[in-house]
Amino acid sequence: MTPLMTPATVSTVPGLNAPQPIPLSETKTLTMGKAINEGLRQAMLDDPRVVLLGEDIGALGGVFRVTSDLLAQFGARRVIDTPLAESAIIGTAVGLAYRGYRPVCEIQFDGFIFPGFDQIVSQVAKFHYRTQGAVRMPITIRVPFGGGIGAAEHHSESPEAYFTHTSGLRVIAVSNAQDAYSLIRQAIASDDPVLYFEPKRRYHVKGEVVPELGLSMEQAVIVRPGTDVTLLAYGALVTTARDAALAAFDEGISIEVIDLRSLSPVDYAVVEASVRKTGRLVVTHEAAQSGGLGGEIIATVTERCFSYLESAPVRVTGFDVPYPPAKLESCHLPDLDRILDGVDRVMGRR
Amino acid sequence: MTPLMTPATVSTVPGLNAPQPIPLSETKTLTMGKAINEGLRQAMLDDPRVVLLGEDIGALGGVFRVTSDLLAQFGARRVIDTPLAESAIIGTAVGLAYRGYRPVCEIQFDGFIFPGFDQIVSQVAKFHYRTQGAVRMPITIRVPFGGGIGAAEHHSESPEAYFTHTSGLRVIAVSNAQDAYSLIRQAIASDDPVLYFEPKRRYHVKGEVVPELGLSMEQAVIVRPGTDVTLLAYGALVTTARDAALAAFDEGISIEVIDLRSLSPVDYAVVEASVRKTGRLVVTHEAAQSGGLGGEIIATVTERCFSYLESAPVRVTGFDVPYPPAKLESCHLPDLDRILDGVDRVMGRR
Amino acid sequence: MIDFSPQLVQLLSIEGERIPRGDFDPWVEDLDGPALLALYRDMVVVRRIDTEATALQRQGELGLWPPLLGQEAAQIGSARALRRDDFIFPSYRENAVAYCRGVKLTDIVKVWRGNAQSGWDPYTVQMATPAIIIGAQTLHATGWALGAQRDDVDSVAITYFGDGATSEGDVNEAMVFAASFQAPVVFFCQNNQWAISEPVGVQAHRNIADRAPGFGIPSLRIDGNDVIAVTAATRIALDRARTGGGPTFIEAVTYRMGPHTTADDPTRYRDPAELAEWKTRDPLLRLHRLLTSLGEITPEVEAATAALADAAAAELRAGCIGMPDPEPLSVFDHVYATPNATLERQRADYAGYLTSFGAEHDSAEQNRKA
Amino acid sequence: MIDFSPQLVQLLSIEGERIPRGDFDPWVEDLDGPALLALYRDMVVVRRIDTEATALQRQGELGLWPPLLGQEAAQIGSARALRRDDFIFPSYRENAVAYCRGVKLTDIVKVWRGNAQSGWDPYTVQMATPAIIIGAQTLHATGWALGAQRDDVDSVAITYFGDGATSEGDVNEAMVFAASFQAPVVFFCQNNQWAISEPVGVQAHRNIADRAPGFGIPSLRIDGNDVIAVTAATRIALDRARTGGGPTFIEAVTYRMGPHTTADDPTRYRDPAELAEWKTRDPLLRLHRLLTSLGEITPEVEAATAALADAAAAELRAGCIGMPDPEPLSVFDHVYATPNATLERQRADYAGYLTSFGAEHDSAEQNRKA
Ligand SMILES: Cc1ncc(C[n+]2csc(CCOP(=O)(O)OP(=O)(O)O)c2C)c(N)n1
Ligand SMILES: Cc1ncc(C[n+]2csc(CCOP(=O)(O)OP(=O)(O)O)c2C)c(N)n1
Ligand SMILES: [Mg+2]
Ligand SMILES: [Mg+2]
Repeated sequence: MTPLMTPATVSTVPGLNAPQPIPLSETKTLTMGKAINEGLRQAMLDDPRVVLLGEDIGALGGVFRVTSDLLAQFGARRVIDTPLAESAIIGTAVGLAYRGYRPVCEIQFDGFIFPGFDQIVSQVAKFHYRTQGAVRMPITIRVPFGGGIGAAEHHSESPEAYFTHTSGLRVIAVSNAQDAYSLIRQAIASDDPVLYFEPKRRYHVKGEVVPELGLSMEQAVIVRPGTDVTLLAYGALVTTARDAALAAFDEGISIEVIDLRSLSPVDYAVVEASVRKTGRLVVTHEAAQSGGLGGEIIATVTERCFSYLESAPVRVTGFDVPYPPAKLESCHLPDLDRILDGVDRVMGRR
Repeated sequence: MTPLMTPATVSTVPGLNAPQPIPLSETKTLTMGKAINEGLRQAMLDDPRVVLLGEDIGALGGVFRVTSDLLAQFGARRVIDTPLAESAIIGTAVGLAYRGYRPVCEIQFDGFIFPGFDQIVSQVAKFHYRTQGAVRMPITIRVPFGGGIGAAEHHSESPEAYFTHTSGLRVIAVSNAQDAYSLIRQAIASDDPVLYFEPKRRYHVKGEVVPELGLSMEQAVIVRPGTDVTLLAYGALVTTARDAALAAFDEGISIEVIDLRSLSPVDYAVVEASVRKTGRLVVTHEAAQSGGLGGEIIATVTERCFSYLESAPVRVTGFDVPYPPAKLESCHLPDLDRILDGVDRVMGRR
Repeated sequence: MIDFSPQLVQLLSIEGERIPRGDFDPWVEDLDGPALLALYRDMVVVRRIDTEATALQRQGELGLWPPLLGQEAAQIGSARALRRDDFIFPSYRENAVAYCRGVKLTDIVKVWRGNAQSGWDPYTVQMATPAIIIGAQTLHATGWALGAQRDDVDSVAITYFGDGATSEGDVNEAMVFAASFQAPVVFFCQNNQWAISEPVGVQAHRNIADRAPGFGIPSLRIDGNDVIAVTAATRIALDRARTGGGPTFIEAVTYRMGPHTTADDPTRYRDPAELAEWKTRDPLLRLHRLLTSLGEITPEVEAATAALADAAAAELRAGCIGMPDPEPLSVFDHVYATPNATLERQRADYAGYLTSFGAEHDSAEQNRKA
Repeated sequence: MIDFSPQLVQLLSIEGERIPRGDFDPWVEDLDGPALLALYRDMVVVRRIDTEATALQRQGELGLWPPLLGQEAAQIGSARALRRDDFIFPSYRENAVAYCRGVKLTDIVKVWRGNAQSGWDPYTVQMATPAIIIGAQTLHATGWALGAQRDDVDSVAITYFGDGATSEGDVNEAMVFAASFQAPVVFFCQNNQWAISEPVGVQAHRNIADRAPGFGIPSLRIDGNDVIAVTAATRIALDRARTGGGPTFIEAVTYRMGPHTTADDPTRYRDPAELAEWKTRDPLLRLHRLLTSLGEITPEVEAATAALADAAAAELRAGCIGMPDPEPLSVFDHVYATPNATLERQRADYAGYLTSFGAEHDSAEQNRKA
């Protein structure tokens, strides 16, 4: 046995020796970003095999500060500031998982996941199948996603459908602080690889957080019950969808808003029950329409609930364009009015 | 001006100085692989800016021999045996396109496209939009795809849906020798980037080839008219679908089989007209069901033809599993019986 | 014979003294007082532009700005060494290079204002627009160089990237391809010591310039804050490429004196002493010293330079603030070069939607945005 | 002190003479006659297995086979240098390594017969199953090594890959990470001169071993057909890794004497004279010569070795042919570690479909397949 070398990332930046934060032990109001931070901390406390990898996640705490203070608390052997290479971040996580670790990779922005795509699709997703269950890949890949923050190119994308089409992966998207906290813990605890999408324009939105594992990450949740239309959303658009439901209520339309939470697999039990009740379906997402998750859900719901449908399900989504420049994103992104327009269409009002 | 260096790939293998083949000038019976070869040859003769890049495409003529003899005819400056790196194959093609070339990249097998995914999705697909039309990307990416050849892992995949979800790309899949010839020429002539999918289990199937540009690559084709059910297929499954239609005919069901040809954009004019007539839709593909092209088409058709639908559209596809080992692929792949089962379902017979 | 050993090449000391060096000097013989003054003027102007753009960002006129403060010599020295027909594939920080190329100041900030995904037509200035996916552009440069090679012209591609970028697969694959085909491309790495919060030691335990030779690409390690060394090295590399010598790698050792971008807070990760130390190596300062000793700096020159810089800043500000917003429906433009039925339908639907809304919608929109 | 200069290290000449070399000899002191004979026996057996597998492929019992003919010394020498707790991340050609690891012969061919996507449980033999995406496994090895480092154990990861693989971004990124974290990993490159139809000159204009030092990774260039040099180099690299010295890169210069796989036809691209030349450098031949001069080769030894090889071949053949086909519904197994509702529904539907078909379907299936 030899003494271990010091990893290259050990930082001597001032301020790193702050007192160790106490993990969340009671209900608190946190921003979504802070809730993920607390969830990561708890997961790391719970299991010494949890390690974090990513660019700038150490001293900086990530460009969104989601990993703030974790380097100080857990050290550079568990909070690993990596060289700038996404394929290697995922690929070394595979090797760590091989050795029994539970790596949590941070992809700095949605658009930067593609250099790591091969390792995700051909390795992370397939190892369990390839080895007939012998090798597990309990890897969590955190991806800040979506637009609405006026960012530059590649900083506002919604690549989730690439992963929901990839067998072997689980995909979730959170919409609020409580889920952010609970589901990051569940994702890390999962023996399957999980893509964990964080809607970046909600990072600063606050919510109550109970320090519990909460509802299973596989379950969809009715965030507002209704009887006329089922409206499916995830990530940042859950808030928009709820606002739309409120507005529609004033116009006499009762919308049931469902936060999908799990994008793969979709919780069709909840979705189908709702559509059987309402007979009308609207799905909304920021990603481009063609090949997006909306089409998949509509096809499946149509197959399973055909006779219950009063009208053709409708999608309110980003257009089939590369994510546009900041000054045009308000056109591209589904907003309250476009969602209501979609609701009007399933209601036969247009 | 300086004399140019000799590219590293100039080969001195014996047999390379064969007489130059004459391009196709009259109708001939060719295998699909040979038809692509002839199409490439004609495109290179037509336009000196057409260059080929890929692994083993030179002396070997590609592992499927699709580029056979082209090195001998056009030399190593136009038929470029590249180092083993897919991201670089696509990325240098971007640079060549920037300079006015029309690169044709060969990806050796479907499963090897992912190391080049970032360059495709973030560069090839977005450059025209990014530069407001100033920079064109007339790049053709040839991808042998699909299963049924008893191959090892990563050699039988159907990744087309990743690209149909990517705005800025065109995606086509050929099913026969004539289209193989015509559409490779159209793809190369297109000012947009085109993913050109070649169903590898049909490489050796022969067909008549007329040396013409033929029907536009954007158009779907009714390969067998029918009145009861619309059956959509592309690539290798077009043959299977036609066989299924034949078999169903004996059972008294009239199936209209459509070869989509263009997967992005889908030719909805043809598809919708058929569904309005038949009222029933089956879509088949080898790719996994969730997030596959079938869902997208069903969602769109449902939206546009809802009142014409007699029953819920049905998908007959690969399962949501990584491509299975060779001995299991006959379970995974849609075959005549599974397609007929799907037809039975839309006909309400099951 | 050029010495391609990994010694740091410095031709201008921190104190502003010209350091003679037999193999490099012939390449900068023409850099007399007036020529150096021209470079100095460029550096002053681009620093002023940089400051103004940062101010515009702080005032909400730009969404983001990636400052080049400290990297003026690396960018001006290399950009001014290029020929008009050479083609540049930059990252996102090469605003001084764009300036040298004659890109309009308004066009430089257009992308950071969020008006478009890029600000200019690459073909009018022979310079690609900013590349955000780290390292991807090095492959584009290599491909372009393969094209130039096939066209039998002696134009050269040059690509800019950072120390962090050297870790990406793409940059390494670009070196593989460039070496394999002896492509006329120059790899210009600005090692500014940081990749956002990560010191260069995270990316490499050896000098970055040491990497390329293993790929078969000679490399030069130069003081990137020394505009004379940068000019010499770039000219050497360009000449090699033009004369069939293939690719060259240049590591310009410099320092990012500002934040990574205006969204960054370097106090979280960087020792202020480091910045203080690097301030003594400021590229403008030492050139100013040399020019002073050469008698090129007079009060008139100072005033004229300042005026030039102020004029550029004013032009930038006016152009930035006066930039019209893009039309909503332009969101659909230029996705494809040829019409696409699915997209045209979406455009028509959205146009109809906007019309149906009319004035009512516009005000609702405005309310939400306010 | 080990000389890490890029000289080709050879400890056993083509003529079978032991070439002394001060820095390497101490690492192979224990390789006396019997030890060398054991290595020879391994090499004979794996060559026999390789031939048998090729025959099985020709007879339609395997879908494909990637022969290792010519690379026996590189694989046996390195594999026998490993400790049980070291972990191997191979490509697809390391059948001799798997043999050394104790993988059952039937399990080695299972994947090539198409019965499963991999043949064994990696944890029982501390060796990952074949990796087909070129170069991807080098990152897995690096990650595993980071884990070993964090576990404070001195186990080492070793990864095998080819000359062609060195062009892939992943392999270069693996070197970046390994160097940055000083990970205990050995990069073992079998430069067999070809990547399918492409000679190594397409991938690199310099020796492959020259690449690693630029990343901060010492490298050794050895005669890969010399089992003694391979053993020495691997032991040196493992020792460096165990004692905190970080990664080492080994280029084993060897030759792929057969086709790329049984699907390949090297006559299309390879000069037969090249193969003839390399036949003189056969790794078995020269070890046989040395052993003969050491008096280790007797008729009994020859007979026993041949018997061993034949027994292995027979075991392989019987195991291969006797392998039961997988159950149809197993296509759904192990996609996830935990149940997945969407997939379970597909499984149930397919099970129902199969049942509904019954015997009728089975025969239809069979007809189509015939
Ligand atoms: C593929 C990719 N990953 C991550 C990022 C996020 N990112 C933007 S700049 C940067 C650091 C780049 O550092 P360096 O290459 O040294 O260039 P510098 O910013 O110092 O000029 C990172 C990580 C990105 N733009 N692209
Ligand atoms: C990412 C990827 N691209 C292409 C291939 C196809 N392919 C399989 S083996 C091979 C050549 C590999 O050459 P080398 O690395 O030298 O290994 P060798 O086969 O000689 O052992 C290629 C191109 C692949 N398997 N993976
Ligand atoms: Mg930097
Ligand atoms: Mg090889």
